[in-house]
Order: sequence, then C-alpha cells, then structure tokens
Amino acid sequence: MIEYVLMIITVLGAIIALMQRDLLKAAILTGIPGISIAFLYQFLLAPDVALTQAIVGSAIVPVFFALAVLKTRRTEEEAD
Amino acid sequence: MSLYDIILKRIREIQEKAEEEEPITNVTASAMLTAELTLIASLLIAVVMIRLIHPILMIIMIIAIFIIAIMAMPIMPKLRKEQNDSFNNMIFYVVIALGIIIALFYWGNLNV
Amino acid sequence: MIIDSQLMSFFTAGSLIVIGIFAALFLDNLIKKIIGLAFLADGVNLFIITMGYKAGGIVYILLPNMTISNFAQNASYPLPFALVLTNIVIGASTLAVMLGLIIVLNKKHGSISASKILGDKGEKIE
Amino acid sequence: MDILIPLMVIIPIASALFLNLLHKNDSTIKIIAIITALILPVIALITPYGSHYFGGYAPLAQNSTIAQGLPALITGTQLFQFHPAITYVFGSAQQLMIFILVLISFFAIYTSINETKKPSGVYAFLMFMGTASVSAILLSDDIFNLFVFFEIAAMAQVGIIVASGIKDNYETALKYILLGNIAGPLLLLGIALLLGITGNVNITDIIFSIKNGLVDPYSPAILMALGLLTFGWLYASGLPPFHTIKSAVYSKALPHGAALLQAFSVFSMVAIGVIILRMFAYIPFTSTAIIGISLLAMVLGITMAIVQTDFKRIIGFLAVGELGYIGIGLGLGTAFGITAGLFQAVNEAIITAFLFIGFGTVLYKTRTSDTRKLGGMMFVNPKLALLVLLSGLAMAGIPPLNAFQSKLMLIQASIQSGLPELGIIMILLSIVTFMTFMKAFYTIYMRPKPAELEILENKIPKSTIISLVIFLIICIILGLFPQIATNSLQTLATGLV
Repeated sequence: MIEYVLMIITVLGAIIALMQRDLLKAAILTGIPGISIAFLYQFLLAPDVALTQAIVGSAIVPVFFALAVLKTRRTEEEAD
Repeated sequence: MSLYDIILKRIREIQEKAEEEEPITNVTASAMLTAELTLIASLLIAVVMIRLIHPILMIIMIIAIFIIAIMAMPIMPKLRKEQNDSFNNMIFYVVIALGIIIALFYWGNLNV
Repeated sequence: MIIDSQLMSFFTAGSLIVIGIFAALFLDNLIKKIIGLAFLADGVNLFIITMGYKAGGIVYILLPNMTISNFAQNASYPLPFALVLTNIVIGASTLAVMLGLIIVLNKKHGSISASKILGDKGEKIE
Repeated sequence: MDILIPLMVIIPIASALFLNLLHKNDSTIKIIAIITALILPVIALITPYGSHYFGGYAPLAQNSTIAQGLPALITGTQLFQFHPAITYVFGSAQQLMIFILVLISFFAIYTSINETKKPSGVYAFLMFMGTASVSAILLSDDIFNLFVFFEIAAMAQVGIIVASGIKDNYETALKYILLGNIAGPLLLLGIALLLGITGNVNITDIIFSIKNGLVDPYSPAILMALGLLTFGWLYASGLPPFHTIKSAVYSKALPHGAALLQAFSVFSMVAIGVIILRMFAYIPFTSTAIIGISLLAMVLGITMAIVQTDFKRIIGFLAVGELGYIGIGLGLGTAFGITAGLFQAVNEAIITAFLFIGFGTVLYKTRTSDTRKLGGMMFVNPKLALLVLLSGLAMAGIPPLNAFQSKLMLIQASIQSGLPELGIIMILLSIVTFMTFMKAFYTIYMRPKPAELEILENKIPKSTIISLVIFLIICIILGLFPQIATNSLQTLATGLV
C-alpha cells in the first residue's frame, strides 16, 4: 500500500515544486520527489540505487538548485 | 511584369517588413532567391519518389505542390524566420519532431 | 491490490517524463526548466528500475543461507540497476554544469528568463 | 583479447586528466599534448583487428577453457552465445574512421596550441576527452556504454564552446546542453526498452535475439525504442530539428575547435546510424525515415547556408547539409550505398575540418567573421587563399579531390537502388553548395577591401599552413586512390546488409 502513496507523493511533489513562484521554495521542494523516488526504489527491490538516489535526489540536487537560486534571483520574473 | 520580377519584389518587401538593420543589397536578395529556387526544385524532385507508392498520386501531388509553392512564393524568408536561434523556438521544434518520429515509427509500422 | 504496483510505477515514471517535458517546453524561467529536466531524468531512471522489478521477488544479493536455484528464480534483474547508478551520477553532473552556466548568464544579463537571454540574436555580429 | 584496443580510449582520457592538472605550465602542456596526439594515430594503425572484453570474457561459444564441463542448463540455451562483457569491436572500418578522427584531433590541437597565445591545459583536456568518447562510440558494441560516452561527448562539446571566449558562447552552450538533456534521457529510454525486451545491452546479442525469434520483431516496444534511438541519433549528429543549434555550436567555437566538433558529429552520426541499421534494417520504414531525414537535412542546411552572413555560420550549415549525403548513403540500404555513405563521412570530416581551419585564418587576421565587413583578403596572403579555394572545391566534389569519388559513388548507388531522384537532388545541391562557398569566398577574398576593415599584423603560424597542406594531401590521395578507404569500409557495409 505504501508504494502507492509514494507514487502519488512523487507526482504531486513534482507538480507542486514547479508551481511555486518563489524559486527557493521550488528548489527545496525538488527534494520531495527525490526522496520519495528513493523509497520507491527500495520497494522495487533496488536497495543500492535507493541509497544513491537518497543522497543525490534529496540532498545534492536541491542544494545545487538552492545555491543557483541564491546566486541568481529569488523570484520568477514576468515573461513578456 | 514577369514572374521573376514579382518574386524579387515580394522578397524585398518581406525583407523590408522584417525591420532588419542590414541593408538590402543585391547579394542578400539574390541569395534569398537562390535558396527559394533550390528549395522548390528539390521539393518537386523529391515528390517524384511518390511514384513508388502510386504514379497517379505522384502527378496530383506534383501539380498540387507546384501550385502551392507558386501561391506562397517567398517561402524562404518565412522558413528562415522559423529557424532562428531562439531557444523556445528550438525546443518547440524538437518536441514536435519527437512526436512526429514516435508517431511515424510506432503507428506507421503497426498500421501500414 | 486492484492495480499491479509495477504498472502503477510505470505510470508514475511516465507522468514524471511528461511533467519534465512540459516544464522544459512551457515554463519560461530557466531554473524551472532545469528542475523539469531533472524530473525527466528521474522518470527515465524510475522506468528502468521498474523494468528490473519482479513482483514477489527478492533483492539480488546472494545471502549465505540461500540456495542458488531459489535465488535465480526469485531475484530481481540487477543489470538495469547498474545502469541507473551510472545515470544518476551523469544527471547530477550535467545539472551542475547547467546551473553554473545559468549563474554566469545571470551575471551578464541580470535575468534568468529563457525568452530574454536565450532569444534570437539575429545577425548582429560585432 | 587485444590489449591495444582499449588504449585508444584510455590514452586520451588519461592524458586529458593529466593535462587538466598542469594548469600554468605552458611548455609541458604543449609537449604532452602533441606527443599524445601523435601517439593516437600510430596506435590506430598498428592495432590488429579483433575484440576486447572489458570486465568479462568472450562468449562461451568462443571460449573453450571456461565452457568446459558446464552443465547442459547453460550450454543448451542462448546464454552460450551471449557476451558477458562490455565488448569493443575493432575492424578495418573502425580503424580508418578512428585514424581520421585522431588525425583531425591532432591537427586541431596542434593549431590551437600555436594560434592561442597561452596554451590552456583545460582546452586540451576537453579536446582529448571528446576524442576519447567519440572513439569509444565508434568502437563500442555495448549500447549503454555508447550512451555514457554520448553524454561525455556532449559535455566535452559544451566545454569547447564555453572555452572559446567568442561573444554569446555561453548562451549557445546552455541551449545545446538543455536540448541534450532532453535528447539524452529519451535515448536512454529507448535503450531501456531494448533492455527490457531482450534482457541485454550488447548490440550483437540484441540482434541475435531479434533475428532468432526470441522476441517479437514487430512488438510495439521495439518500434518505440527505434523511434527514441533515432531521436538520440538526430541530436548527436545535428540533423533537423537540431540543425540550427548544431550550426550555432560550430560558429561559437574557435576554428580549430569547430573542426574537431564537426568530426565528432560526423563520426557519432556514422556510429549510431550503423547501429540503428544493424538492429532495425528488417523494418522497411527505417531506411525510408533515414532517407527522409537526410533529405530534409540537405535541403534545410544548404538553403539556410546561402542566406547567412557570418562565414562560420555558413560553413556550419554547409556541414549539416553535407551530413545528409552520409544519411542517404546509409538509408539506401545496399552494400554499395552504405560504403559510399561511410566514405563520404570520412571525406566530409576531413574537408570540413580543412574549411574551418582555412577560414579560421581570416578570423585570426581580422578578428571578425561577418562577411559584410570583410574583403580583399586575397592580397594579404594569396597562397592561403588558394588553399581555402581548394577546400571549397573539395567540398563541392570537383574531380581530383576526394568528395568527387564519394559523391559519384552515392549517385551511382542511388541509381542502382532505383531512386535516381536522390542522385539528381544530390547533384543539384552540390552545385548550390559550390555556389554558396564561392559567394563566401568572393566576399571575403576577392572583392575590394572595405575601408574600415583592419588587418592585424600578426603572422599566421606555420602549424596552420602545415595542417592545411596535409589536409589537402589527404584529400588528393583519397581522391586519386579511393580504394584505400573503400576497401576498409566495405567489410562493415557488407556485414550490414
């Protein structure tokens, strides 16, 4: 049962991350699909990939995005 | 006014409308004209290959494409504007191409 | 279970891929585009992992008290998992390069909007 | 098991990593880069043909020592045939193509070291990394290994653009890598589908599974995989819809970088195209699609080249247009057509490198690439102008030079396969290519010099002239004795049919 919840969290998390106006929030929220995919890998019988994904997907990638946001700009500008 | 003059005039008009800062010289206009003629000629020759599917379809297609090409004559300025360096434009065509390729390979092989 | 969990997992991977392509195509902000591309890569990874999954199977590690034939019949297929490990690393490194380029471009243009900084430069050459 | 085969990939990677460490030490970088670049063609020539198995062993069917005494559970099944290793295959066609690739890479590095004021270890690192990965793409018989090197090659290309320092190069680099991040995962998805169906990533084994009825050859997933692989192929080679970004990439790299980048595209196109043909030649639509895409590339590339005003962009679009000729050769599907296509690939890699480095001297003397601002370069250096003119003649296919032979073969092949229309289009577009080249040549070299054009006093390095002369010599040799190349390529081509 728990894997269905994880799948829903993955998809919703991805959509919510892309809907944020504040880019820093979006950057941090990318961690949610990342970590839920890592748990999903555990359920799909791939524990070693799950470990890597847990580090990369939930820590490294959001930190990369957050650093890029801090170095550039915080809010999304209006497209013209 | 001969057909050649009409084409040349239309090309110059479109180039002026494009508000480009480059001066419209004979070189650019003639380059545009060469490209135009190359495009139409290769298109027409390529359409001849439809004969492998059906000869009559080929004749109809050639006549249709010839008429369409004459009607929409300066194709090249439009085509050039489509193939610009804008990223959004590029990615649009990339995704369209992806869709076309998948559809052709997937659907075309199963149903034709 | 009503729906097979492997099938659902394929659907999840598919929706991540679609979300990724959608974001890369329609969102103007470059950081968001790249977040979308990261989801696209995640979706493909999930797809591959799901392919190696075996319903009711065991992890592909041969433990001491396991017989070979039992292992061979029940273990999930480990080759896709090895591919995914490589791809996760490749994805993270390309991500870093893209974000670095964006930081440089933001310094130059003061903007991270794709239509502004990656637009058509035309023929104006210095 | 030949120990020299992996060296073709390992030496450039090791040398690249080492050069990256030497940051400021100019003369050491020069010496190491040139020595490595000189070793590579030698290795390509002396290595005997064969296969190398990374991290594994030869298939049990060819491996009597391991196969002895195995139970019938294994020997009775297809497991006996499969390749339990990352296989690198080195044949005569791979030898010729890798030789040409590393030769171009040698001249690119040689000219770059002499033309730039400070030789940079990082730039040489990128060039070697790209060379190594494209060599691996040519050698590899393992489709996932190919994907990994496909990504590394894309990153190296991005690096070469970023390192060029030309205006707006960062934008182009970002566009290229963003598009690569759409094409790359989708290519991987195609590979994943093949893996899911056949349980294998080795190309020979996938073909074995398809040919021997282990899997349904027309199953929807295989067709999907074919589509996705084709999409990745388009990105790697710069065929439409990627032709705009690819020509922009060429125009934003330095001339020697662009010479190398186009060689990467040409050889990646050949390698992945051959793989697609090997696996999916039984689907009739494959060759139709390849011919269609190639025609589109030829027409769009060459017509776009005519209307450009930046000469680097002109050559970039011409290079994309010329890729179409290779594609038509591959798409014809006959042994003669494929040989012609592969021969055209070899010729095009040399000629386009020749053109880029040749026109690069104009950039070196004037610091501009806008044809509207150039003129009168003929009087600055008439001999160099002659060399550039010869490169253009070679590209258009004028008789004593090499592209004539391959284009003639392509036209003959298209007539033999019952599609003379392709031959007519190829002749027509060759003429237009020549016209485009002459237009650029006229505006740069022959018309009177514009008053505001400054010609810098710096002398063109000897190394550039030497590279151009050697490219010309190769063109003439291949033009007079095409059988040198075609004999090597024929084995691969006949194996595909």
